[in-house]
Amino acid sequence: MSAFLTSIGYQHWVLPALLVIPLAGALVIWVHGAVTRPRCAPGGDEVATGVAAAPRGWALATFAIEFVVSLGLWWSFDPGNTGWQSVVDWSWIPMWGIRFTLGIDGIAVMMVLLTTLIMLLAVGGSWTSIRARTHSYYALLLVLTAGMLGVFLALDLFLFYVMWEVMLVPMYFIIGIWGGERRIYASLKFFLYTMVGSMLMLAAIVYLGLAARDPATGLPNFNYDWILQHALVGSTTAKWLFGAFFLAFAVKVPMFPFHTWLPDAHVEAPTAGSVVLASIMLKLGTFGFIRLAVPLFPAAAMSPTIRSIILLLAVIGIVYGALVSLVQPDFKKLVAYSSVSHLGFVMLGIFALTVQSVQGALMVMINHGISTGALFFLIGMIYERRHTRLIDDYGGIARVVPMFAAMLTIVTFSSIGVPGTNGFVGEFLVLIGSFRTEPVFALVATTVVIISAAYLLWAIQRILFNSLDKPENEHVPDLNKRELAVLIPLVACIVWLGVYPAPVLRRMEGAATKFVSQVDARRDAMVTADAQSAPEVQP
Amino acid sequence: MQTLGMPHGTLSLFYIFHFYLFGLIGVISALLFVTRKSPVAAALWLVSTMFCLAAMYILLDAQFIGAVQVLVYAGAIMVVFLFVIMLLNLGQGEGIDVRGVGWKIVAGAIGLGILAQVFALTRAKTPVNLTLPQGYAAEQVAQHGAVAPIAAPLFNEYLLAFEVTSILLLAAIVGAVLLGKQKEARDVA
Amino acid sequence: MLPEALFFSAVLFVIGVFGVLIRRNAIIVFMCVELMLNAVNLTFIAFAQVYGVAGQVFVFFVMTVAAAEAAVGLAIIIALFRHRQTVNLQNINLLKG
Amino acid sequence: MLPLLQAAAAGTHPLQGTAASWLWAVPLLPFLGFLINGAFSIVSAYHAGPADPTLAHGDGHGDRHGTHDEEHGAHGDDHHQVKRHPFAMLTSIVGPGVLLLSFILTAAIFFAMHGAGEIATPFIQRYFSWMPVGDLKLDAAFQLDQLSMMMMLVITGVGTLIHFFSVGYMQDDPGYPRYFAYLNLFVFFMLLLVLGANFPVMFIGWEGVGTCSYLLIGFWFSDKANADAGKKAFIVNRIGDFGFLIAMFLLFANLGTLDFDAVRAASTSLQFGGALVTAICLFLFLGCAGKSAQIPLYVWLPDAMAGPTPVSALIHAATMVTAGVYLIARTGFLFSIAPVAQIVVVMIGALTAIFAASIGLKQWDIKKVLAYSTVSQLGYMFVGVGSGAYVAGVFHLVTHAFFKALLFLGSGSVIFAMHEAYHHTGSHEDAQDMRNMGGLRAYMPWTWALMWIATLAISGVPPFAGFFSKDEILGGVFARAQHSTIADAHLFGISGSAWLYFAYLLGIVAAFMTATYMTRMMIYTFHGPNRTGDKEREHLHDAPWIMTGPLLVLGILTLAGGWINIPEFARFLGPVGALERWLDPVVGASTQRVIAGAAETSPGLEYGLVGLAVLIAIGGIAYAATRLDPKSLVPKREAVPEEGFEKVLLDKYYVDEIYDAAVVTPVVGTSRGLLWRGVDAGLIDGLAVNGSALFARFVGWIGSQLQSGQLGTYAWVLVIGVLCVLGAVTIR
Repeated sequence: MSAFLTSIGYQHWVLPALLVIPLAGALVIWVHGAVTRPRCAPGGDEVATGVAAAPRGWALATFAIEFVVSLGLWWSFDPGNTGWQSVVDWSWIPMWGIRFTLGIDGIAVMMVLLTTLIMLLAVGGSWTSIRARTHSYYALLLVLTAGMLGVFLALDLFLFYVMWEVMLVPMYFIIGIWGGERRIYASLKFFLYTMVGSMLMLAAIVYLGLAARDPATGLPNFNYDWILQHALVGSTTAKWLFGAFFLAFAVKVPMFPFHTWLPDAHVEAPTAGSVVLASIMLKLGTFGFIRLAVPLFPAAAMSPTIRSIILLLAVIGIVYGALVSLVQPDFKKLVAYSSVSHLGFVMLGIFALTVQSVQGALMVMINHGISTGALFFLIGMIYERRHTRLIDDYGGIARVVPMFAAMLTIVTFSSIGVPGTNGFVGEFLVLIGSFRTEPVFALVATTVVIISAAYLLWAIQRILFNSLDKPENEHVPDLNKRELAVLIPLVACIVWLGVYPAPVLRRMEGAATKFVSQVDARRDAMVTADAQSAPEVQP
Repeated sequence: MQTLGMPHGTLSLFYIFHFYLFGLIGVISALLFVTRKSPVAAALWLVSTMFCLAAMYILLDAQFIGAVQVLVYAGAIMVVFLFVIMLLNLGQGEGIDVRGVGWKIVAGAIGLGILAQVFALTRAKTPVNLTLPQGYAAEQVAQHGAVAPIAAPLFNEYLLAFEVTSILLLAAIVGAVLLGKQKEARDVA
Repeated sequence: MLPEALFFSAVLFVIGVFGVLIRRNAIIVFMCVELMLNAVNLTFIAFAQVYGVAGQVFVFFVMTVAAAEAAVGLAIIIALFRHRQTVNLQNINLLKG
Repeated sequence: MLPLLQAAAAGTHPLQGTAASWLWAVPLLPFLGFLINGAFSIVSAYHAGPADPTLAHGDGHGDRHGTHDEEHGAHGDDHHQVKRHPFAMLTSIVGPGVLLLSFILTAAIFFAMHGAGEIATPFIQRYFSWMPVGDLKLDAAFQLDQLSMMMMLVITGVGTLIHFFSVGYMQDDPGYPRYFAYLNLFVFFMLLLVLGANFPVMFIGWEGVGTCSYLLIGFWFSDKANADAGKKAFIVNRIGDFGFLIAMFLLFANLGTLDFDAVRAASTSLQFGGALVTAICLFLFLGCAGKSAQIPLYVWLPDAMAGPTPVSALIHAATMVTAGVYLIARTGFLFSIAPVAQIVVVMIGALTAIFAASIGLKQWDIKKVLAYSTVSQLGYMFVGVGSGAYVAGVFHLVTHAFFKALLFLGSGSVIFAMHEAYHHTGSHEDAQDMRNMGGLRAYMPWTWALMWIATLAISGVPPFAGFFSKDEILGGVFARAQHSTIADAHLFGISGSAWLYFAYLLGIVAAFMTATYMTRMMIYTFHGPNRTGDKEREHLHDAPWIMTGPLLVLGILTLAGGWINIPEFARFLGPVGALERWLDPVVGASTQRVIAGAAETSPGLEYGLVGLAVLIAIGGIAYAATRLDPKSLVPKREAVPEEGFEKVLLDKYYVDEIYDAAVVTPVVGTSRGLLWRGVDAGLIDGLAVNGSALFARFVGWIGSQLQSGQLGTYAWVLVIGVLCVLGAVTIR
């Protein structure tokens, strides 16, 4: 396989191709829509009239190509090499020293594969549930993909920021146009929350780019590696800059107490929107911590006070999210709050800073993408049938929809973290790793294994089990083949990653170990440098 | 109308006298302009100020601009103003047109304040290395006439701006006609 | 003659400001603005004598713009008058937020 | 054959190349059964929905109702269906078949092991690397030693019998393949639990069996009580799992490994009685208390009786609930250096034994009696393994698996018969309430005889299996109270010796109660006049042979099970202490460490203790037989409610209610009122988020008020602004 990939020069074109393919697909769909759309009938049922066939078909094809192309990374990626791979480095805006640099490490590979898989399935999840303005919808979905992949791939901080914003806008429209009743409030909240953080991040990126300016030409330089080595800032400045990054990423994660946009956004977004939001966009926050915030400012991030505060917030988020999930009447909101809890594990893992906890955090990121994505798909499917998300409107439907019940049960077990499913691997690694450095926090976080079982089992009991006492639930049709095709890959991943996660762990190991050792080493180096009062570089 | 090669301190008394004369008349006319209740009277006093300014331009070696000032401002623009005043029959002025004494005092105080600050600011030194030799402008006029010195940059360096200005004027004409006609158009509709 | 010209320019400008502040008739306020423009023109001309003819070119442009402005402004005033039967600024508050 | 990760390492082991190299197939066979039965279940139930579900809303799918919407009765086992599942025949072959194969393989491995002579080290097979992260190297590896061998025999052996019983018991249920899928999956996880070579692999099994238990308790999920019971079991078990996890974290953080073998080797570096090892053991015991239903986490087990009765027999009596005992025996090398933890285990076990036994005295539901009896017997086992008498505890585990499975299956037969009877007459009486039974001996002689054997065994009457094992536990505790490392330790200032004597006393009293409530159950069920009803009586009869056959086998095992570990004083029965010698490589060292080289109790004292135990058992039976009068009992619907302490016992000391009021309600209330409505909606969203939006709007409102529309005003503001700016520049 890898010989074949080498023979077609895969390494050299794959990353730009991953960005170009969805954009090209979006362009095709948009042009097609502009040319063929009937102008006079907006808001009609485009699935019934057949208008939706072209855009969703195009989108499916594009995402399928994208997925197949990205799949090569699984083999072409060399786990033994801890540097950047498949790098492309093109000049972009030379007068500001901005370059178009893409590259991957083990973490990015997994995130890219997760993204392409989830997006492919998201088309299946939107197949009949999106019935209006389908051309715009699928085009936006494709642009969103390009933005998210761009964030994972970018090795230039400015490019990172641009991609960060690129993905924000389509999501805003997806929630705002195809969302539920309170979609405007939700989309605005989502947008403003994220913007507040990202504006500060832009300022910090510009500062860093200037601080790392090339001594020969005087041009700013936004290259990640370059900044990592050359943007030496004083400890106070570093704390402010870290704060800016922290806010941007903490909102995205979302960490307690910046999480309240999430339940609203999840509840109001259409199914695919919720899936993308939960599976991928939340990961961008934690990915930002691993890629930027912590490695760039190890001394600030790992200073005892800041670290304790972040760990505390993470653990509060873990417990708080779980407890609040317990009492949600709306299943989508329940899952949204459970995301707060799960992402708290990721933060705990990153900041506990052991190889196990970081690897665990990465696994939780992947697992949460799969399990919560599947949960949102399932909610969307049952919502399509019954038009309600309230848990109390269901009851006993396992007998009517056995396949749905089986799927929901498996996914729930994964989300609870039953061993043998992927959920366990991530949680276990995070906790066992954190326990070495932060036993108290890990101890508190571990209590969530109890609460998570309580809220999810209670919820699925009220949906699937108990007596079938509502007449409107008696004629709900079971999952169809398309829906099964969406869910089965996810369930397969759930079992695979639970039983045999070693291939994934091995691919991420280099990056995770590098992260830990680098941060550890540079934390100490910076502390010593600070003690010698290193001259501060003024931008 | 500076004598060639004459240093600043040696300007003719005639010249200085006229400069101050027109300046004073301009200021007095302006004061009268802002205090007249009748719009027509005010407009006429403004015309007077414009003329004085034109004269000062000429004294400052900008003969062409002085001429244009008379033609465009004192002539065209002010005539339009007067025309509008008369068209709208505003000649008598309205009772509440001018604000009360209190307002005037405060406004005067503000005006004096700004004046004082402007004077304070103009103490700054002008950059000497950019300064042209004394009487250079007059020399230019003497050598190339009143129009050529200004025409050269206008049609070379500032050609684009010049052309844009022409479009601006066209737009203004169209805009003015449209605005003026609007009422009738709406009535018809 | 630079200081003298600047002095007169400043005085005229301030008189224009004074007029804008105390008058309520739209046309007169408009004329006050014209006066301020002229005051600035004087400055340009005065500096043109010292720094080169570009100042005069500026004045030329200012005049053109002023002419255009006068045409449109007066047209607006006429339209306004037709609509409201007054040019008193106190009675006109279309810009109220 | 699966590729082995470290074939070379295992190459020197005496079991290499024998039947033991097929070890992986033992759990995999039931898993295969799970896949096949699961496929049967899902394929037959699944009808693809419409391609566009949005439009399908409200469509009638009435044709599906005939097969899937049958009502289940309000309680327990219900057999109203006569229409069998289309795959019932295949399931009946696959379900028990894989178990039988698994058992045969296990037996082969046992003989291979038996023939290999003395095996000092466990036989470890590593299949693939599971979680290789940094210095944490977790392999998917199985470990075969004498302890896991014995557990495998119990699991596959008793499991096979119960599978066969289930064929008769569940055949008419519409969820028949689903039932067998769950049951096979359970056996798979249970085998994983006992075979795992490291803590996390064991934990997979540990939670896996909990998951299957959840699914099987809630098998008839249409009834809220059943679904509730399943959920409760899972959540309470999770509290225990929390302890297990923390124990693993502590081990890894301090010893750097989680393999049993490596931990055993590294445990020598731990300080004897130190805080660390005590904490590890206590957290492990929390896990055990959850899984094995000990105080304070026993509450789920009685509710778990909501599942089908064979499930109660397999999971909630014979195998899963003994996992805690197994874990302590497995980690005896840790417990034996933490005497304080051992005292805690013993005391919790003893208290559970007597507490549950007292509740069992007043239950009317036949399965509830057995459930509390199980909790109580598990308490005994913990007294055993807790006091370092690992062999005794495990011995009781085995015998208990036999006689308790027999009791449950016997009660299953009774319920089955009662149900059929009520079904024939269309009556809706409670088929599990003993007040509706009575005199069944005449109608179900086989069941009656076999259940009496089990009753005598559990009561501790010689020569039945329970007598030997229970006696060994009590004797072991008494001996260790006299002299052992535990006796020298202190908890709350009281010496371990005193604690152990107290535990012995509790054990004796609980033994008396056990004999009493078991006899009560037998008398009310099988003796006296019949209270089922005149019409129903005609339909009462023994269960078919597919169900009674397993009972018979279990009866034999109950009768003879004690022979596997014959005590010194009964040497005339055969070779002494076979089990003890068998398990010696696993637990011998730990046992020796606890008893600290002390001599056995003197023969005179031992005879005295045995005599006392027998006396207590017979006394209990006699007490119940003489004091209870089945003739005065009336059927459930005519019964008067109990009062006073009897009611407290019947209502299980109100522990569920107390937990509800002390834990569940406050947590849910706080979450809803304080966290969600208060912090989330009120503080963060209301004050911070929407508050800042309101503030921005307020500022905007002020700004808009400045927009008077008066040009004059604007001019003034502008000029004053200019004045200020110029002023600022000037002053500078």
